[in-house]
Amino acid sequence: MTIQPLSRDQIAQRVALDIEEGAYVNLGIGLPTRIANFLAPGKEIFLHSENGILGMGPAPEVGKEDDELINAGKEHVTLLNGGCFFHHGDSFAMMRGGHIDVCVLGAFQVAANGDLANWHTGAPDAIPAVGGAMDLAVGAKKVFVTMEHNTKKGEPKIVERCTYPLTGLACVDRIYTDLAVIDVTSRGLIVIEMAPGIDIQTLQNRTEAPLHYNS
Amino acid sequence: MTIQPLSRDQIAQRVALDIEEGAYVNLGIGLPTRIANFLAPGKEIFLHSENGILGMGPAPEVGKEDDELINAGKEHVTLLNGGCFFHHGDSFAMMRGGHIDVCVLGAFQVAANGDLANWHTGAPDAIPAVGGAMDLAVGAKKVFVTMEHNTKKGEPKIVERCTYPLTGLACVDRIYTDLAVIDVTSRGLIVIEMAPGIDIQTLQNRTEAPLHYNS
Amino acid sequence: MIDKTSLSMAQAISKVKDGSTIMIGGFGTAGQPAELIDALIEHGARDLTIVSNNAGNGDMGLALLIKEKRVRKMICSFPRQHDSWHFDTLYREKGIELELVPQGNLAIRIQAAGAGLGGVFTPTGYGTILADGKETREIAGKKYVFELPIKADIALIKALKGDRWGNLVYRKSARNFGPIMAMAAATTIAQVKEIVPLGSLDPEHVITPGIFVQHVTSVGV
Amino acid sequence: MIDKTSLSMAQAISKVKDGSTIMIGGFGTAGQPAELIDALIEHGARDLTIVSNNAGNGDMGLALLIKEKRVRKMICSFPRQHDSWHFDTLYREKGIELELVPQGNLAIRIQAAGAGLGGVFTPTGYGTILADGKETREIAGKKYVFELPIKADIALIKALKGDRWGNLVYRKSARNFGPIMAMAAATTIAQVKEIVPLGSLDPEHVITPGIFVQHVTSVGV
Repeated sequence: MTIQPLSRDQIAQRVALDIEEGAYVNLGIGLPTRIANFLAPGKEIFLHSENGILGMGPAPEVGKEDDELINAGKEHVTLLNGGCFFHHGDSFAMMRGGHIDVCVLGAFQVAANGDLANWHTGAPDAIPAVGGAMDLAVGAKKVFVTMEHNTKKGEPKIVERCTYPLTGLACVDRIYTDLAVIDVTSRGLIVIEMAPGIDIQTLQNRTEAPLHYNS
Repeated sequence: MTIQPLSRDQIAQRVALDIEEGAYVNLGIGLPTRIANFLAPGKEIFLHSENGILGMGPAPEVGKEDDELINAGKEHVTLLNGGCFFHHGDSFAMMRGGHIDVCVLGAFQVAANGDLANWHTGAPDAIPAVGGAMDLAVGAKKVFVTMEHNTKKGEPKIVERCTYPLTGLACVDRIYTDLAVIDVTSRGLIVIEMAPGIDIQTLQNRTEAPLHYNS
Repeated sequence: MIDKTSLSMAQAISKVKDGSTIMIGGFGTAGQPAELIDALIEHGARDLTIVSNNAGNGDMGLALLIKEKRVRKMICSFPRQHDSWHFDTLYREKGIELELVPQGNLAIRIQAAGAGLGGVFTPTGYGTILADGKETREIAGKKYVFELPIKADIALIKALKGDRWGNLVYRKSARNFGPIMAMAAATTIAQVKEIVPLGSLDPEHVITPGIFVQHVTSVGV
Repeated sequence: MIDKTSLSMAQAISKVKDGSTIMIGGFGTAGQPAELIDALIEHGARDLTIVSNNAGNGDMGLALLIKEKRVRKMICSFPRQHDSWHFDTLYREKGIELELVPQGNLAIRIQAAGAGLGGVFTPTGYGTILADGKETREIAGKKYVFELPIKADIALIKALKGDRWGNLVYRKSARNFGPIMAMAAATTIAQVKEIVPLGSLDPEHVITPGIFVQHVTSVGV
């Protein structure tokens, strides 16, 4: 059987399954933003945006965009009935103060101990930009990461130690890639799901850090 | 000529003269609260109350009291057109953060260097209570003190060093008593006004710290 | 469907355990959640640490809780009031511990807890006996005292209206400590005069976003 | 009578001096006080330190100010955007200094300045290169970085409505940094869509009390 890696939408869909009703959730820019599309419509889940929104709704209809109602990725959004606005101080109190239940972030690398690198490649000519990632990494009750399992060059992104500049230390709880879902625990990385067609050895070959399985 | 000490209302009236239009002012409990009665009606002055009011107005008419509209002394007040409400965090940011132009506090003692003691007699059986006095002492741009020049026993309240527990260090700018108005400066205490009938020597006799005069 | 208004006051207050730290909103009686305090008295929890600006008035509410010796420690700025006789008596008998905190330090320490800070340097209280034994530091020519956050297991607050997501608006100077205490407690229980349908609070006017509130309970009109 | 709406935009902006530190509200273009920035460009002040979440978009506003080399230093969290080419070019040429601050530390440092704190211990950034050389401390088992307040000479912010006492309300997610920057600057200039008569803003709905605002200037509808 050939390996059938999850598409980006399938990864988003998979993460959505793990978000419980009533959770306060911050979805990072990029792939994590798509998770909103897969949350069960019957579940009430509160989406937070760092720029001062709680109860964020889906993208507006064409022609109804409001430049003063945008998400952290500066895309147009809507506000649900029951949502509200607040300033940046209160917004980051929510994030830093442990009030957000789940955040989902993209990543360049995650280390076996949960260290996260997702803001800077360290390249000398790169323009650094960090935004709210470090606040979410330290502040959210659970930090989920979504990413491709390997770089375009085939290098592992789940590593022994991050080589890119860190976003936060030992902060990642769960990793969702196109090949697997992996928990970061005090006993190391534990694979809880694999993509169709992949076996343990192949997954390990594509992963720098040692993987474990619950027997 | 006999000494004609200022009444409490006259002291309040005298302080009112020194409050400029547009000033943000916090008036302490007791005598300072009375100053509001003597502010020129034509001057727009913004009264702040630590419990989350800016633009405080006079006492309400009898029968129109609202138990949720009170000042720091828990007396019923009103709100002026243009006033607003906010929480304790923002209220003390105004006080601690240097946004209040003038506060007027009562005092047990003021020292020659501007040290203020106004919250605790230090008596062993006293129930201590500090409220917002220490925040105003460090935070207001100008700290005015109103008090009787001497205690009921005739002891001086303007002293070399405070013997009561301090509220704030070197924080008082001007002292208004029934006998004089005195500036606290880097060159010491400078008398700028005296009550009718009192002379320099008599005022000094009633004051522990040395008094100076601008010649 | 998330409905934070579903528990009765007694059910909500049953989250309090012996030894809990409880923040109680209010400045004097304005904003004091009287019915929630009554439910707390009824509930019976003991050995409590109470964080509140004052230490109770008269014979009711917090004063009664103190009288019944259910409070091990008060953290407050202004315990002494003309009608704080229960606190006064117990304090003189050494039957209650007092941590006296300047009001603005009380506010900022509560805010620090809500915002996830480890501590702050505040100028308030520097050089006074209320800073005795505390770390001090000169920063840019001004003197500061290091203060730790104050967090709570439970906050009991009073608001005017709330909805099933926990959004709250307040009334006049009864707002006082409510919004910042809601942010600093693991579980915030708000008593409101009126529970309103979701969406009836203007999103621009919500003072406490629902994320900071776990239970909303109505005291009727 | 106090009328904070009496100055023209150019008169208000004339308070900016060469070398000033200026906070500019906005998250991307939402809440960015575009007309005030235009007035600042017109004004001609140089050698500025700008505190703002981003470093300008496209060829206008803050991006233009940067292009004209009027900004000595940017303090921001997210300079790199798809259209931040003027900042990017100047940064690569070492023509502009950058202090990169995690967004929540930017917020809390601004809040610390507004609230008169000497500094705070924040968990954000601990163990990262953005905390290099900074004091750290373990408090109650968690690691924190010491951060100093950021204050400004001037804040330029955008609100929806304002009155002659400086009270402001905002609109949707354009609120963002406005309220906290207003608190942290010696002089805050707010551009509003509409100046409204005193008393027409509900005292429960005012987001920025007038005490934090020195000038309100209308940009019309």
